[in-house]
Amino acid sequence: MDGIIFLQWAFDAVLGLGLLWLAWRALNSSDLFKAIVLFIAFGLLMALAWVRLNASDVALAEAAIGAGLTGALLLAALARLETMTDQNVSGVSAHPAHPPSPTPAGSRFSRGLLILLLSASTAGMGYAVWSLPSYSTGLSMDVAAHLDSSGVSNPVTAVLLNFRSYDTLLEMIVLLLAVLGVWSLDGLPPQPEKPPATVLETLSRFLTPVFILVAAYLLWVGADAPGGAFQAGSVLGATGVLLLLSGWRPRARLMQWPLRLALTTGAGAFILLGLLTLLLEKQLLAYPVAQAGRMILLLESLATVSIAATLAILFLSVSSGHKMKTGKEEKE
Amino acid sequence: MLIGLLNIDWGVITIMLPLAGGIACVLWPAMSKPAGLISVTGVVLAIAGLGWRIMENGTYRHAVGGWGAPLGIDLFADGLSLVMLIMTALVGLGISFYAKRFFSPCDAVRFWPIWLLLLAALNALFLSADIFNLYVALEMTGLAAVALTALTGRIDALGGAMRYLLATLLGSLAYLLGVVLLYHDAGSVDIATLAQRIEPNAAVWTALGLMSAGLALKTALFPLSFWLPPAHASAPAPVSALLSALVIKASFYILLRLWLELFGAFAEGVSMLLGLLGAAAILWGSLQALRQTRIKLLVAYSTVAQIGYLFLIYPLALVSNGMAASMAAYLAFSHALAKSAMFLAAGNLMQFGGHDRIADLDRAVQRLPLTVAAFALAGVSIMGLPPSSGFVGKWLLLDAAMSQGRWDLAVVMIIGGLLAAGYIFKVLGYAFTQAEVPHDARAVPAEMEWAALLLAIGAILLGFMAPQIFALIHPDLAVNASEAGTVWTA
Amino acid sequence: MTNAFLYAFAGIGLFVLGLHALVVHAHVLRKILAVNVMGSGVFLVLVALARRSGEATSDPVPHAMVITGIVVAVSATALALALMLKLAGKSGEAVLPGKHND
Amino acid sequence: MPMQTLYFALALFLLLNLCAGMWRVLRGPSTADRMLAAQLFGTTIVAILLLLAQASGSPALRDVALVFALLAAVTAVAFVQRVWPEDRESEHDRD
Amino acid sequence: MTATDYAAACLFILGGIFFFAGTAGLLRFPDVYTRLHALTKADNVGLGLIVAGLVLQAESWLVAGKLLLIWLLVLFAGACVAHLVARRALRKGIRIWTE
Repeated sequence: MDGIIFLQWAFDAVLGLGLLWLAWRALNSSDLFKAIVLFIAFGLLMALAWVRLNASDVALAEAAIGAGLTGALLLAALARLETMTDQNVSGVSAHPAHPPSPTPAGSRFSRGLLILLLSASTAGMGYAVWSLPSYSTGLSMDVAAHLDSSGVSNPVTAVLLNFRSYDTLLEMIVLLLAVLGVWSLDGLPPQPEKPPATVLETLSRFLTPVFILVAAYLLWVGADAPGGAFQAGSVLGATGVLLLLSGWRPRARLMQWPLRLALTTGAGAFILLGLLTLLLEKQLLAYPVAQAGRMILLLESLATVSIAATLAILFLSVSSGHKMKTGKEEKE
Repeated sequence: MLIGLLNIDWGVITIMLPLAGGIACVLWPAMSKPAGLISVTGVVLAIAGLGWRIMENGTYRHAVGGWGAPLGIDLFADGLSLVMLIMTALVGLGISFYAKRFFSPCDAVRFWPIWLLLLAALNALFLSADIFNLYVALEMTGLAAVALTALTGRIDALGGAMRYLLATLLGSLAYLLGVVLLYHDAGSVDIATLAQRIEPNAAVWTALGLMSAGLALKTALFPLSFWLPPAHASAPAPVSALLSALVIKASFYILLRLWLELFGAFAEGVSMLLGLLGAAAILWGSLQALRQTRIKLLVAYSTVAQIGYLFLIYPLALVSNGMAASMAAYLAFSHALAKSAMFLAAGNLMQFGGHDRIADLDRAVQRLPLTVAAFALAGVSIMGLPPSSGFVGKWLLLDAAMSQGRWDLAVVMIIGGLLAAGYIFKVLGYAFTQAEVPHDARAVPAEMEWAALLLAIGAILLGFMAPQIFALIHPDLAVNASEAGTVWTA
Repeated sequence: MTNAFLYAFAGIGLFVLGLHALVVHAHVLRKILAVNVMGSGVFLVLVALARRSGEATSDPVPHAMVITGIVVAVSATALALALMLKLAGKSGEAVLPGKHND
Repeated sequence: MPMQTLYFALALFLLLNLCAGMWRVLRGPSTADRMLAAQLFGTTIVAILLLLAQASGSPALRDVALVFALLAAVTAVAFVQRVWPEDRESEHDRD
Repeated sequence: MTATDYAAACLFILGGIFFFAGTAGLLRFPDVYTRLHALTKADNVGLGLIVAGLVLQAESWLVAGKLLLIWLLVLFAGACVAHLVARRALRKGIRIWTE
């Protein structure tokens, strides 16, 4: 038996050190492209860390968002940055572009002071964490007690969509705010893309239905196993990213009110359902126990549509945004 | 019927109405201006209903989802959050009427949905009793504020917004790490449950330090105020007013709430530090404001200074005798009214002259009487001259400082008041003189001038209503409040 | 003795590494990466300490908080990238204008 | 019991394999080399996840592996289409 | 340790060896194209062997089906990406290594 314990400890130790080493190299690498690739690898190892901590839901979310969107977003932003500042940001070069700023004499002292301060706070935080009791159940007892009346059997989905559904409502608004913020910067770029190479065409043509199937599966399985709206929405969003990358652009007419409806449908459903339950049950977002399961599924499916549309539009705006404003907003 | 009106859940409506308004603006961009105004006036009425309900049957508590405190999230409103909500509603109303005429159609379509969601975030933040929920509300406020700051798209606005976004994300993450430590120490994220369970051990001390640092960064307390002037000065006028008057008060409110409920009992050392930084903020902010050549930068540095006054609450041991909540809320309310009036007046002067260089104000007082009057009245409140609310707040602070023998803080406050007078009269002086190079002037709509003036008059009128505000927060301290009133009339 | 504390210390290390990089580097893209690493660090501490509740189940509430946190972090990163690109488009370089802050 | 040990031993071996691949990301002369390494990490992670799913008996890890298998392509396509667009001749990729 | 366990163990070890070969190739080979070749080896054969071993251990056909689906997806995506990278590298003028 101790053989497995040792192997598990070795796995965790290598993973923990790997995370720290990757983060340090990613943040202090001489070249931006290398930094981003190291950061993508860091995201992969984070998913492994969640798996080792029995957090399958979080691992699924990290995988869907980290591998699906963050990597593509950073690469696209770097590419646009390079065309804009036409400096040699990526790739090998004698003098790496944007080396970490050289330390003039004056700031070497302040750099040392900063290191000192940071190591002191690390020690403080480390001691604080170490002094915590080694066994505590937190709120898991309360969740287990009320799980049967929450309408779903997966505790994380029960917390996200029922016990703390107010947090999820505010978080849908945060997603909407991100899109509004990005739109107010650059508007929506209806930039026509060249028809893709045949291989990319077949790749996206074959993968898209599989993505949609997997997203539907994750949404459905979310009620009683790791999965749910965020993971399904992120996978669907990654489908949008893949299609956008392979040159597909939604028709201009689709980009007006249908897109706005898709973006706001998640938050709108939460608000309407919330006010409905306020009238009937006297408490905001208090689902009647009988219909709790159905209501959660309705909320989750609309939230999936909203998250997917938001993530795809965020990628589109960041990756190919330019001065063009959206047509409709300009007219009135 | 009256009783029916009373037990409507006003707290929930103050959050849901602006959310619905924001989504309506996104769905139907053409109607964003009317939808925005209707939502803001609706919020003012809802908060009036909430105030009435609190006056009738004490603090307001609503268990969202019906699960109750440790498991679910509670909405909670007492006197302190009610005054902050009233501040948000009134200042928001004034700024909304100003923004009605300020923005071009294409900017208006972008301003209104983000502003309504920001208003909903502020209301959610002042009503929440759950520290993780406060984190999500803080992120919402931060993202909305950054999106509004970068609305104009000019280089200085983008630079200011970028610096502001990085600072606010850093502040939120420090606060979140504090939440993590508190949750794993006490097993709950609800403030009331935490208050009973935590005792001063290493984890709680570290959480206190992290949360105070994160929230001080978001409130731009002196050494961490590097991001405020570029962001507040380069944003469009109504957005600068929103940022200075409301957004930085949100993180100040959370720090105060945590202090009153959780950390107040055992955190003397840190309160000394916060007081020291507050005093330094007053001096540094005022001196920087004196040196500025542009009105909006001057007003932004004045914000950094006035924030210092708010942080003097901590060292003056007011927490023990219960005056801290009412003093802080009153000072925040008076600063919000005066500062928003100042920024709106600065916006008018910029629209009028095409620039905001103080030296070339060129007889602004003859040509924009209402705006300069608004700036002057707001200046009276910032300086702390009677009968303004600034005076009553600073007088009570001075009284508390002297009664506790803290002469150093008293001296700092007086110097702060003199420096404030310095930079206010500097602007007013130029407003009366003839500038060397006369330049063409564009007309400023009447609504914009009246919005600034009404907010400034509000700052003055608040001085008369001090006893009512104090009674709102501490019904049992009524006698003390009326004594505060008499102090003013004497 | 579960692996909770090992990952918690790794999380704190990530938080401090990110904070150091955020303060030291001038390029905005590096600062955005630093903020992401700090966020991952805080979430790692949150979930790692949740692992202290016995072998089988671990506390679901931190997991829900982290999922909310990850989605908030993605939207903040997207806004930061869009802001950086607009700033770089206007000013020709992706560094914060004005004096290099602290 | 020996099968459990084999699962964890192989998972550890693959993790060490992955860390070894890190060297290519650091030294890789051209951008393509770095992206290749990231591709290999994706596949190695899928293998590790499948082994851990069998070892710890939690079927959810297979869904995580499925998502990784699907999304590995997205990052690579983003690299090919965005960082290496056809028209712009980026001279720095000679090696 | 039944017969299938032994068979599965052999498949795992073989799979591990192929992964090791893939990584070694990635580190040792001189140019992009040869490294690409090594990378895809690790994909389809290394992962294939491990999935085969797991299929032997799988308790239900559904699980076995899911494992095979995952492997096929990795195969498909890996092949397409390898082609795209190679074609784009050639067009970018990265010379093929000739001794």
